[in-house]
Amino acid sequence: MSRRVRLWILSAGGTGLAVLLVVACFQLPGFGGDQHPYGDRAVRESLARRTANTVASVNFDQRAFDTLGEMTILFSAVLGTVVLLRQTRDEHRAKPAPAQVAVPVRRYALVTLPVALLTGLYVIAHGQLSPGGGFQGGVVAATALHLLYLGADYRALEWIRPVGLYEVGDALSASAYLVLGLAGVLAGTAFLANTLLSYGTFNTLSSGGAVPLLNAAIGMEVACAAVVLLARFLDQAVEIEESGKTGKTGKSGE
Amino acid sequence: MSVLPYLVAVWVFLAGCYGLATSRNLIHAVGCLTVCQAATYVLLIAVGYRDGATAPVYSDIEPASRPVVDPVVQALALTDVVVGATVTALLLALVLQISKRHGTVDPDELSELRG
Amino acid sequence: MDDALIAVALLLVAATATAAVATRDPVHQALVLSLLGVALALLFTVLQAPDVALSQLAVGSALTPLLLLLSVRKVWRRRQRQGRTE
Amino acid sequence: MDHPNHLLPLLVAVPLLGATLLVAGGRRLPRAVAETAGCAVSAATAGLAIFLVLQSSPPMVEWVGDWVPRDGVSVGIMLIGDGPGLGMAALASLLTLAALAYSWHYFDEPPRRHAGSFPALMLLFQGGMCGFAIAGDLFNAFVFFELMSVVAYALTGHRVEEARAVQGALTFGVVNSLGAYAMLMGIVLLYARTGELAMAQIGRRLDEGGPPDALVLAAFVLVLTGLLVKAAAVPFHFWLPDAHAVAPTPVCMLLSGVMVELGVYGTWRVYGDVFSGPGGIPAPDLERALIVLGALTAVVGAVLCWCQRHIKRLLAYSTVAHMGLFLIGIGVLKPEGDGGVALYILGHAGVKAALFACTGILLDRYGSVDEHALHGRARKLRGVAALFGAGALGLAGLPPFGTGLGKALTEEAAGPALTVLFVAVSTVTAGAVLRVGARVFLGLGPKPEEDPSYEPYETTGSGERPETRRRLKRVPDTMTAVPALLLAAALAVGVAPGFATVVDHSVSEAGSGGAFTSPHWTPAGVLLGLTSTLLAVGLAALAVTHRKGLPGEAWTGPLRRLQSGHIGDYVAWLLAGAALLGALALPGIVAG
Amino acid sequence: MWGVATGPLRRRAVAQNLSTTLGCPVLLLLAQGYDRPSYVDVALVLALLGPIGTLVFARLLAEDLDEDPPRAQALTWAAAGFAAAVVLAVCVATEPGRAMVKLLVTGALLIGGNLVASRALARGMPTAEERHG
Repeated sequence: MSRRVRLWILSAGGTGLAVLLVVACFQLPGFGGDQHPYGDRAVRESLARRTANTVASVNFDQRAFDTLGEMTILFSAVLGTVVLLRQTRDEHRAKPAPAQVAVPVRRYALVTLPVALLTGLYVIAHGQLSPGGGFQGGVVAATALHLLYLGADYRALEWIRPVGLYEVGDALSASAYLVLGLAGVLAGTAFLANTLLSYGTFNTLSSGGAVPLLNAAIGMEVACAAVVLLARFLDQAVEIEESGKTGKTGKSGE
Repeated sequence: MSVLPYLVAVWVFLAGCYGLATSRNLIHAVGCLTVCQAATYVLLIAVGYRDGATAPVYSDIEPASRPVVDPVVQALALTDVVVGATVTALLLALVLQISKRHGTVDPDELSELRG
Repeated sequence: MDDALIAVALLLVAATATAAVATRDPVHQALVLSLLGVALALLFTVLQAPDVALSQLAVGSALTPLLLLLSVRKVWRRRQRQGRTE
Repeated sequence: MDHPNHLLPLLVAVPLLGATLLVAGGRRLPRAVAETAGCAVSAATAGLAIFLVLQSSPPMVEWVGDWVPRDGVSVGIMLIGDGPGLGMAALASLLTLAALAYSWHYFDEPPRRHAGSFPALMLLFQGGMCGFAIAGDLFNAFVFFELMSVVAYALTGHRVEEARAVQGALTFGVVNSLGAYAMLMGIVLLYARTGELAMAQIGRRLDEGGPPDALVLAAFVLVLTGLLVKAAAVPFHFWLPDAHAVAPTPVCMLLSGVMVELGVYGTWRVYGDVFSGPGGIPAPDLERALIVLGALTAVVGAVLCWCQRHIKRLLAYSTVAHMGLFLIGIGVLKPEGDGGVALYILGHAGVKAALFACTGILLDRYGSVDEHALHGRARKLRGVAALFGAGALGLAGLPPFGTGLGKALTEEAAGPALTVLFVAVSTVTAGAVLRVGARVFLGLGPKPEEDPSYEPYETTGSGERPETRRRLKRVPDTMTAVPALLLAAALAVGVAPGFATVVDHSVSEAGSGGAFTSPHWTPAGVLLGLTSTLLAVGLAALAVTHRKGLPGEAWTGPLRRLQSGHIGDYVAWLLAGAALLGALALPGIVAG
Repeated sequence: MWGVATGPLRRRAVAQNLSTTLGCPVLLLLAQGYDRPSYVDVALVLALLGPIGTLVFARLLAEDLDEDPPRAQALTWAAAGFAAAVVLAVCVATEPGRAMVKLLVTGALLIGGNLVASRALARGMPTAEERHG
């Protein structure tokens, strides 16, 4: 339908919803209020299990089933992207020309790469102590790997990260999370129960029972997933060409 | 002040929906979808705030020494941010394929599915 | 003092989000979205949520812009080559 | 097992583990091994689901991670193992198994190293649906809602060489994601007011909080918008025909068979657990909202179903029409109504999946799903013709079929005025399917001539490439056996003696706990079923013989122009629908 | 914020680079203000990823930036100076030890990254001699 009709419907629906939401906002308990029953219970439970970072305890211990769902969404989104961006029959791979990169940028990339990888691992490892965790650390580590693409060129990146290996890594770490959950059922308690391992002493690396293990599994899964995701997008943007088109692949080799 | 965060969240959500509906470029539309997503995070974290409280992370402070913010909302938002990025990547992959098969990314020119 | 900080961060986020929606060109929108990521991280830190700020930074500063720009490059190169072959 | 409720989370964990191992091992596995592994895991989950359904007489409650509530409150996530929930999980598992069996060696060569990707995606889909069906926690339901959607986008866009497939998948993706974010906003509003995430506790806290106010209404509108987008109610239904016209057939079977019904199930559970108390939305409001939306959906679905040439879009619109009927069935808020809808959903899933399977055979045999292009070409496929005809009659609600029994019960509960609507809608939809069957399989009536002037604005079914690598000379037996089995199951739902009473008993026990009526074939029900079937056959005969299109072609034009395939329109309609939902449910709140 | 939303492409890219360079010191001040040393991790990750984000833009928008390379040396140096000042101030405030090391690493990463990124924006990706040759 024409743009004008669409604007009319949009403004009608939008204003109706806006009025409803604004009135609801005024009914909400005031911002910064003191009434958070669920939050206080969660803090008490997390301290009881000696996990310093309450958010990690909620994520990997109290509501671990949610995190299982979120991890599966991540896994299926990456699997979907792999399936959607596969190389169809009418496409061929054109080798990208090596790009020249300014010397200071190359030096900066090579210096920052190890630091970034170290920071990523640090964020994952200290997930249940200081702010951080599997999700954030995984993304930082994956981005660090792609510094090579920014610093050097695409072939250097492809050399150090065989995509197949990361896809298997992604799937295996996802199944590791599930097996850790199933361990609870096999041991007689409930699925994803955190009652098997000892909780260790407060504020140390091994505190919180299964939380660090689940954290590590998620960290590896997110890192591999992000690498596979970027690999697929880079393939599309850099390598896969339409074999149907006659035009040369342009100077913009990466 | 006691209602500003909620109003900002509603405003950002509706702005994102407006951008999504009137977009002339599918990549711009996916960008607006991420703006809508950001609105849900703002509302999520604003609901859990407590005046004069600090983050519920006890690596550098004594437990129960200071009032803390609600950790549950943070856990929900935390996973949602990363998952949202991957879902955006999936939608961008679809946009890539559309541009490959349709030759255009302007929703007005996509004419395949009608009637 | 806290309320003032929160209000400033909120208004910054609102302004950046409106700018992100208003810029029609995807390349410019990618730039504004990376700024929106930093603004959100500031807001979450002010609202005492460092974990969420960390994850928003990790995702919003490097991953999303890279994906957006790679898509724009793929779409733009197709149209540029089409333009040349016609 | 003395306490089977510990097995509830396994319903989700087993398919997910199967999917991850399939992807991990998929690189080396030959294609046959990957697909057998997929079917095996899906069958195991189906067996587990059926075992749990049989145990669900007293509804089970499971707290994941052993977080059993102390003095009434808990931190963990609650899973509900009652009749309807586990019934939907079992239905989802069985249909996934049928779809996997149907798609045996179906697709052209998958990417070299990803033999296991399609079965893995189907297993993830099954895991997501089972998770959503047994979720007792609102945020957990949202997570599995989004998991179902993400896998459905990837599966819908699976044939990336098709220009339509990618556009339909993107439209589906954007609209459902926006619906999911609206639902998340609704959940956050409820969490802010009640401080709880488990549905039962939220309901209890809302009731303690006194009469409903604008916040409860806003939360209701937002959460229901997300669910109704999934259930394809009228202003939100635009994505369904686009997604169905392009998705591979096994995916269509799942989308139409059970995923859309999960939207209706979600609506029923969220209203029943959260908003049904004194603190929630008053009953007359909900009745008005659901019945108005349901009636609108049914009428629009039926009319557009009648004017379609593209068989898959025709079946998609008939699903939209039946969604309208299910919403009305739930909207009357009577235990018999809920029981009838449950039976109707079970019957409809079997019949609709069988019809999609037959359409898939047509597509792969003749490379087209366009009614006019296929005119009289499928005479040789005797078996498929019989299945297609039986499916169409089942859709009309012929007595022995489960759909007939479900429809009769729902009509009884809905009252006379709505019964007329039920009969009319099932007549039109079944008539359309019968018309297609008659023209394609029996070649009845004159060959409809091509009048290019009339519909420049219509997606015809011609020009579709078959999904298998080359046209199938002989239809493999798996592709005919699966629809036959599905139709037999739909028949069993209607005929099996104790089955209907067990379903109705478990629904009313889990739902509003009303009186246990024993559902059976009433003479009125049989009569209504027969009338709608006869009317459908008459309408089809009229359409086949009548040369020039049908009465009412003119005024459906603008209605069809609304289905424009443009994302901006659909988002605008989504916002308008949310505002409409708010307006419909408003009077009670203002008065209350 | 105004720089990113309006104006020619090169000004927006510089503004984006500035946003991370200014954001990190603000985070450090917040960490100091709330008396929570654990917030420094957030600043550390921003110092790490900010310049990488700008490099992404520089790398993928190389062609567009070539036409009119951004000339914003003064602004970049001023921001770098401000960041250095903040880092030093916070270092003075915290007692030496692990926290101090983390702060220094953050400061070094931030300033180094900012300078490299702004040079990449200014001179575009091809190596310096090719530009003059």
